[in-house]
Amino acid sequence: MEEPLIFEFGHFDTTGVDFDMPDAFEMELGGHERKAALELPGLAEPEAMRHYVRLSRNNYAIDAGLYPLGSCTMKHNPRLNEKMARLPGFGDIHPLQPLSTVKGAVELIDTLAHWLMTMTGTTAVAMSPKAGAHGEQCGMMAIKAAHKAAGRDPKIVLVPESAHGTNPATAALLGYKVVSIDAKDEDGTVDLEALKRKIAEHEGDIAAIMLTNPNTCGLFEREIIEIADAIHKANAYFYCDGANYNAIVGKARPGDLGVDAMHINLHKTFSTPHGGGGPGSGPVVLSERLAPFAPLPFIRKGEDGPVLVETPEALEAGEQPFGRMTAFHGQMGMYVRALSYMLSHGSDGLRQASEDAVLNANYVRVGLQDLMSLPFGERPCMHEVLFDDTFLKDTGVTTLDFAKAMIDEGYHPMTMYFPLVVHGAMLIEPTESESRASLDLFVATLRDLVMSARNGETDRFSGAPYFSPRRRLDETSAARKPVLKWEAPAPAEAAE
Amino acid sequence: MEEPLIFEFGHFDTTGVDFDMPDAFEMELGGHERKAALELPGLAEPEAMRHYVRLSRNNYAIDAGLYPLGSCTMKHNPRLNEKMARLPGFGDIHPLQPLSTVKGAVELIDTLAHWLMTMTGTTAVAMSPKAGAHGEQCGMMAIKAAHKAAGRDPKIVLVPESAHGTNPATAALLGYKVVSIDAKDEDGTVDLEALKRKIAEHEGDIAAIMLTNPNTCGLFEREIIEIADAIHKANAYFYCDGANYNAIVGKARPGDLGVDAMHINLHKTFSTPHGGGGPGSGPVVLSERLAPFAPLPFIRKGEDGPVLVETPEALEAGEQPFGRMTAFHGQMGMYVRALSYMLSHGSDGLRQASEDAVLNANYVRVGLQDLMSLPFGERPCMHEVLFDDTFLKDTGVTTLDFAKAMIDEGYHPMTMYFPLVVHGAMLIEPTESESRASLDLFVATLRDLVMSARNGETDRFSGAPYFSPRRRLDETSAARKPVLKWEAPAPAEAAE
Amino acid sequence: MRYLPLSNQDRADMLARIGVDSIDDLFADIPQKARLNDLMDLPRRASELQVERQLSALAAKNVPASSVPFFVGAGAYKHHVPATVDHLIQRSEFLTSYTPYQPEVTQGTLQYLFEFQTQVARLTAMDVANASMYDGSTGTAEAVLMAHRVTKRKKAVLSGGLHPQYRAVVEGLADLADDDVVSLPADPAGTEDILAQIDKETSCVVVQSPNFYGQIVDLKPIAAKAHECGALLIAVFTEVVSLGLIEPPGAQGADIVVGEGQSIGNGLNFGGPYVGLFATRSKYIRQMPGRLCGETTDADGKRGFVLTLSTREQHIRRDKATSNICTNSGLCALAFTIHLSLLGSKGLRQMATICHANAVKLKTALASVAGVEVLTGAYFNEFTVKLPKAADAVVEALAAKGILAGVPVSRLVPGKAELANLLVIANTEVNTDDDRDALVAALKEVLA
Amino acid sequence: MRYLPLSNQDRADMLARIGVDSIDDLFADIPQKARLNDLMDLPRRASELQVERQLSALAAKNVPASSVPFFVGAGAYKHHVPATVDHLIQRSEFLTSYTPYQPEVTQGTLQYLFEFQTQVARLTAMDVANASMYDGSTGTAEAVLMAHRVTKRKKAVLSGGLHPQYRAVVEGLADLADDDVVSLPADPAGTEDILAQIDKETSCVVVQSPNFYGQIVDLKPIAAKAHECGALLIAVFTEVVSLGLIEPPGAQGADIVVGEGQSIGNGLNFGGPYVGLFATRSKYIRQMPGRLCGETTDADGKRGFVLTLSTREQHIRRDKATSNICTNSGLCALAFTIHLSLLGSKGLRQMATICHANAVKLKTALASVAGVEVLTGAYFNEFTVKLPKAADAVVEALAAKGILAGVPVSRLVPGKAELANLLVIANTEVNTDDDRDALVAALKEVLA
Repeated sequence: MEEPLIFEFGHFDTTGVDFDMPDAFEMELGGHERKAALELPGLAEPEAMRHYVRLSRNNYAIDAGLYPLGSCTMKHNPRLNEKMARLPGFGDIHPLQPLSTVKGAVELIDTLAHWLMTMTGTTAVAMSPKAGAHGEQCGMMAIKAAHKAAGRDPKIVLVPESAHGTNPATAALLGYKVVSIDAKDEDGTVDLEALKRKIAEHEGDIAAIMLTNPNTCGLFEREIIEIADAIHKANAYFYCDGANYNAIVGKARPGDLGVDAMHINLHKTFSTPHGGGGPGSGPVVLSERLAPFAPLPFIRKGEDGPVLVETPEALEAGEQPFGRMTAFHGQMGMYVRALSYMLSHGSDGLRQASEDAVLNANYVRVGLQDLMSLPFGERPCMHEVLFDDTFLKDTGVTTLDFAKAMIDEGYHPMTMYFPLVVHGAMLIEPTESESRASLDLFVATLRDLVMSARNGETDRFSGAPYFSPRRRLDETSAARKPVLKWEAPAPAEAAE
Repeated sequence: MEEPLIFEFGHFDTTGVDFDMPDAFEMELGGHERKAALELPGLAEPEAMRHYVRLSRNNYAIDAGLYPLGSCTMKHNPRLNEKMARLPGFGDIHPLQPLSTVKGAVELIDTLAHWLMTMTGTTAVAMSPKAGAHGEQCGMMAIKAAHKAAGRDPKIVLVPESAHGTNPATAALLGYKVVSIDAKDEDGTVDLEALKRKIAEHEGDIAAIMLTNPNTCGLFEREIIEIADAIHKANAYFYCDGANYNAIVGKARPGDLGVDAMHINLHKTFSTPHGGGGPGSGPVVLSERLAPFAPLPFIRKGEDGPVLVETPEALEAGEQPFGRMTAFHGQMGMYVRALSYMLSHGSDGLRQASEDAVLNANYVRVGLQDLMSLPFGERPCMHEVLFDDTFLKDTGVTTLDFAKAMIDEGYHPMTMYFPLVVHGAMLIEPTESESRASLDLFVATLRDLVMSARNGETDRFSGAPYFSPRRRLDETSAARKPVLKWEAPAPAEAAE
Repeated sequence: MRYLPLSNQDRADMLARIGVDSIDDLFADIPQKARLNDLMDLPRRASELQVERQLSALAAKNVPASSVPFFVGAGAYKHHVPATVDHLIQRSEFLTSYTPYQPEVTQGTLQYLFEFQTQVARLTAMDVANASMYDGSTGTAEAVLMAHRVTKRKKAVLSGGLHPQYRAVVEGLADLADDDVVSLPADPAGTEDILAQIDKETSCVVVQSPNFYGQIVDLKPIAAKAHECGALLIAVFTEVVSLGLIEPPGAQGADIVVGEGQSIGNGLNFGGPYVGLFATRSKYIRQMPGRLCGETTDADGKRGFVLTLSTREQHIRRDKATSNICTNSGLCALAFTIHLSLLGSKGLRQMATICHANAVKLKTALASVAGVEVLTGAYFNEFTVKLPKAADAVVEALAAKGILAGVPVSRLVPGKAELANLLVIANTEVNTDDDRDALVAALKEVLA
Repeated sequence: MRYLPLSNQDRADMLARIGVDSIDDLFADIPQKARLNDLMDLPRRASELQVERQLSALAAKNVPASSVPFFVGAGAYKHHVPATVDHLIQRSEFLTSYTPYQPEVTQGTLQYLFEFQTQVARLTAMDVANASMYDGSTGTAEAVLMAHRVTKRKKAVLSGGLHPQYRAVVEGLADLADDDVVSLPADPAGTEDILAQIDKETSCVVVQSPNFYGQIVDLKPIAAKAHECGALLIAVFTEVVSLGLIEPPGAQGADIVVGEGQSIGNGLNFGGPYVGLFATRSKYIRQMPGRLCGETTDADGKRGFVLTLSTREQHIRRDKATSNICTNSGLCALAFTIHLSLLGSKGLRQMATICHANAVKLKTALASVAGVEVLTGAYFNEFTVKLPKAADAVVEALAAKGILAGVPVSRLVPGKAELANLLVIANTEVNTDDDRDALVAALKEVLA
């Protein structure tokens, strides 16, 4: 059965919420009563329940199957975390109620900050960014503020081609010019010599480099320390995109690699749920050089415990926040979940999780490398393995077709056409949450698909998916003439 | 993808629960350490999550679609009830912790009892029965105890043919002989004159009548008061099966109809979830005559509030409990849910719910009566409407086929072949939880199926369902050679 | 009303379609004099907020187990249940599904019941288990009735170590069904001579281990004597976690094993709903009460599961049925199965070891309290102590200090002087050193 | 570790299959000197029970809104959310799904986003809404950047009634992007002359209504002046429930409407996650930040939904994108949509009416307290009072009495003597007569 929109089956004159209405009273709205129409259906609870349960069934989810999205890190979301976030002492407290009544909340944020700094080997952390991209923005704002404080005004940010699109977007948002840096042909990592030349070319005008490490090809930048040194020598900062930090938790500390700022996607590395696209949370760890510029609010160690600093008026010497990223204190609900995850794993478990993630990715790699093509040879990868479309050459099957055919086999497609540095990229990240049996089945399925493509069974691909709630959707017409909300159908023409 | 059993994919040497193990210590088991093998797989949380989420998807549920099971009353299960039952003050209290620490719990049971007695017009209620059939047993035990206390020992229980199977089973369990009473041909209700003859025939030997009202044909016994009078005159008791009480809440009180005992299925009438087959809860309301025999534990009105009476030693004059139905105090978790439902509806809402349930059933009746056959004519029904298979005559389609074909249309089958008083019965109960739009779609679907059957499209029925997680299952071979648990497959024969 | 989708306009339109003038025309069969034409004397509808407040106020009058040092057991136990369990059992497709009579669209329920049956059979070391009973106590009564059917005898012998409320349930049913029950006196010291009670008239002997007082009972000699007399041994347990560490009844000759499964997957809930476990030998399958799920194939040859052997049941056999039961404790069984699927044998053994270790620690600590004597020799997580004062008063005094110390035997078996000072104390993995220290310290004060 | 399915045997077997000797061989690219060869100085793994206890202990140090008379608002509001909402958003298929980039298997998410967009457009009386922003404050900053793109100007005028933290967010971003921001002084009395600030250089004027102090602002003259100057009016709200009762910005000429949606469907959560609402005129669609869901058809001609106009987004346009945002607040938007689908316009209006009625009642009650002056004339559910003492001290004194009375303006705008005694007080449907009586009585004591 097809599920209509609420506007198509709901009553517009009913409500599914009961209220105890007050006696008549004189309103004090100053004549601003709503006159504009407001037509929203009010469903009875059983109607709403059924509608949204049915809708949910059209979704793929990590709870229902392996989600091999490289770089997106779809790992298990423990329900303990959900339970903890719903404790009234966390879920039902107001950001502006007296600080004396939220001491546990501030302590929780401080504890989480301690874990993040210790893991990453950094000095400070800006907790409030609301998502990874927001964290990038925060980190780059701190860098800009630091330059400003030093009387510098560099205009260029270096970004490798393999970077997430948010990196150049963030740099541009802050008025920087984005200069691309070259990758080494053999493995897609940054070419140190080329970088040095670029630095020399723009001497004194480089604000920062934005680098993902492990990079989006699933490889660790072997010359990372040299890169950091070169950048620092140029009076610039090293911004690390932390999207792939989950590969190395407990194995290396970004601070030790020379990173000045790195956002951490709590949903990728620390298991807070993706929720169909958010909410995220993107705390940014900062090196000693950037620490003073962390935005408001931040937590200062006080004699009687942690102190939440909310306004410029409350600053002490040396504190130079560049401003504020958001109202209130950030994504508390996500903090609780992430800390619950960290406490559960502990130092040993976090390290084990990274190891298992890398182990699983390499297990998939060796399971597929004879049939699918590795752009940079059969070297170990980190937590994700990158294939290109060479193996599909002359089959008439594209990366997109191949990925869509996975849906009919019960899998979500892998990340496609990203990173841009290889042709027809397919980036697979199984995460540590998959069992060996699950990986074996996944590998077998992909092998079967490859053989099918080789055997010329193009129908299986070109029309895929066949068995999903919807088949391929017409994105072009959606964009050409956007329909972004439901409109009541025009009344039928009167007869005659 | 097919979902294996946990024994087929789990590791037997791992666990998905972390414990902090104690230091070594000397066990004091007296030499009773387990030596028998215990091989149970321990799944990691992500494995367990995915397994049970996937299993769940093979189930139909009221949250996902209309569930027209006559007599089973699949209505909306409000999530407020679930939330309330999980309050630590209800969900995390022990039945034997000091009564001074569970005063709110006892008060809740007392409040629920007050609602049940007020609604039904009765004097007492035995709260502890664990399900409807258990409630029947409780009611009949009270009746037996009452006869015993009066020095009587009648041997016969009268049960109409349309009764639920539990009625004769319960009577037999307590050593009674079951004597069937005839239904009137025209509407399946009890034939008062036939009943009177039966009473005369077995004078002095009748313990009780067990009657469902509204009956399982969805009709209210019009002569109910006369029936009760006749039974009472014979020194017998009127046990009413309360399975269909949901039709008349707020419209009539069983006590006013002469009922001496009636169990109330909290899941049918008061929305506690069916849970795939339980847990239920079947409190039994009792008339003044039976009240003294209510089993332990019961609540006595005390000067400082309700008192929980748990043992024979605590009885006061006039209290003659026949024993105890279960350890502890009954289905507290269900009590909370039911009371939450009752408080939500209130007296007015409960009455409205009954009216809507009856309205919906009659709406389905008039939507289908021209195409499907009503065994007792086009008279109004109560909360469920009974069809027989006359309309399928000569189509080659059976009641079973017809019901199974509904699955392919997205519906759970209705109750089939029950009650036994009509041929090929189909009993439909939409409940008050369905919207008019939902009923319209359901009626249209059934009309389409009827037309299809008439048009000789027998394949649509004989092989149905085609589109469900499983097609028809071989119940015969399942019963002939029962396989009731998983066994490890025998190791493959060694070569040679 | 938020749960009712019909609008007033709908109602009016539908009445018109049905062809009646008013809703009361549909209730015309109710005798005029019995019709309620007014609202009942009960409150009117309430908002969700109001209901939540009213019920929360009642809940706040109770002391949750998690909020205090907690040693109450005697048939129900406070264990920690992983959050995953409660999340999964609330899935709409499990929570709001009906009994799986239509197996094509209820394989979810059926498959977990099959897993459940396998788990229970393995735990108890029996051949087969059913798909659950209401709880341990009603399961025990059903076991006795089953033994009567199997042996065609009517005399049951109940050990004095059987939970007193289980005993009451069995006695009540037997009494009204005119069966004989020989109940041995309360046996806190574990010295009863039950063998002497078993004779050729005996249908079954019912023995709990670990028993109500915590004592682990050697079932083998009892099984031998029972079998010699043609009777069945019904072995009962109330703490299923014990089966992770102690020898299961199935390995000691029990014919029916029945017990309470609450400890795994289920909360305390003031006594219900719980989940009864019931297992027996293959040869008795057709005499077994309750639902059974069996493996079969569908029309396409795929493996599937169905409720089976329903010819034993009330909806087919009516007054010839093996019992009148027509529900199981489905959702509680699911909670059990999920929790146990996480634990596995390894986790269950670890959990059981901690429970036992905590009991040993507390027993040792209590040795320092003057006048307290531990009566139980071999035990799992629960033991009985004799106090120098009446146990109920001590428990109340400790409750006033915020410690829930156990169950006075007199709560369940009042009026017996020799039992008045006995306290049954339970230990689980939730108890900490602090809990024990608090109990011991407070007990010293109360007894001083 | 309970979340990791690999056994040690699996790990060994898999390393062998991969062809390396040890796991560290797979980490060989990490420079030797930066490798962590030991565990970090952080605690080791912990059981679920332990974690639960540790976090519960922290939670217990906070005072939940539901546990006391509660009048705190100023951008986040305590409303009652039906239990159904939280149940549904925890469905695995919603909670653990990714961004719907593969629309064939994410129609569930896409369809509710389409419903969300329609609801938001109707609430605000605007043409189109996006699929949500992080929250109201970041949405406001994005609105200013969007206005700059539309007008190709760089000067934003911010009303003194704008939430001070929203203002800080806009200023911080503008400062680093070298844009101009003219921020008017705090305006508790609603007397600012914002029209005078709008000129031909102005990109946008940002006005909140009801504003931070609770005052409802007439947006029409501001829209007129802005449009006259070629500037956009950005209308902001922090209490979305107000739109059930007061004239929406879209009907008053706003070009962009942005606000906080937390009040519907979402809890307080100490400030996040929340859900930003963002709506505008059709002509500006392609300048709009954030995700958009649009209707289309699939290969079989069936209606379906997709993320659309992605050419505006960072993953296509990289450094030319409209913003760097690549998530929305999906699950919070779902909570919003479900709650609002239950409310409907009828329920929303009822809820808003109760909020307003409670505000009126409290305002009336406060008239009896000597020295308290209400500054706000036209208001919805929130107003500002001037106390005879410093508001922060009064609030602390009331908190000590178990009443959370509101937000001292000085918490957000410290160091200004004229604001020191101001208190912003919020009212919602959860406030009772008892709450108000308690507040008034306690306030009298504190001020005495």
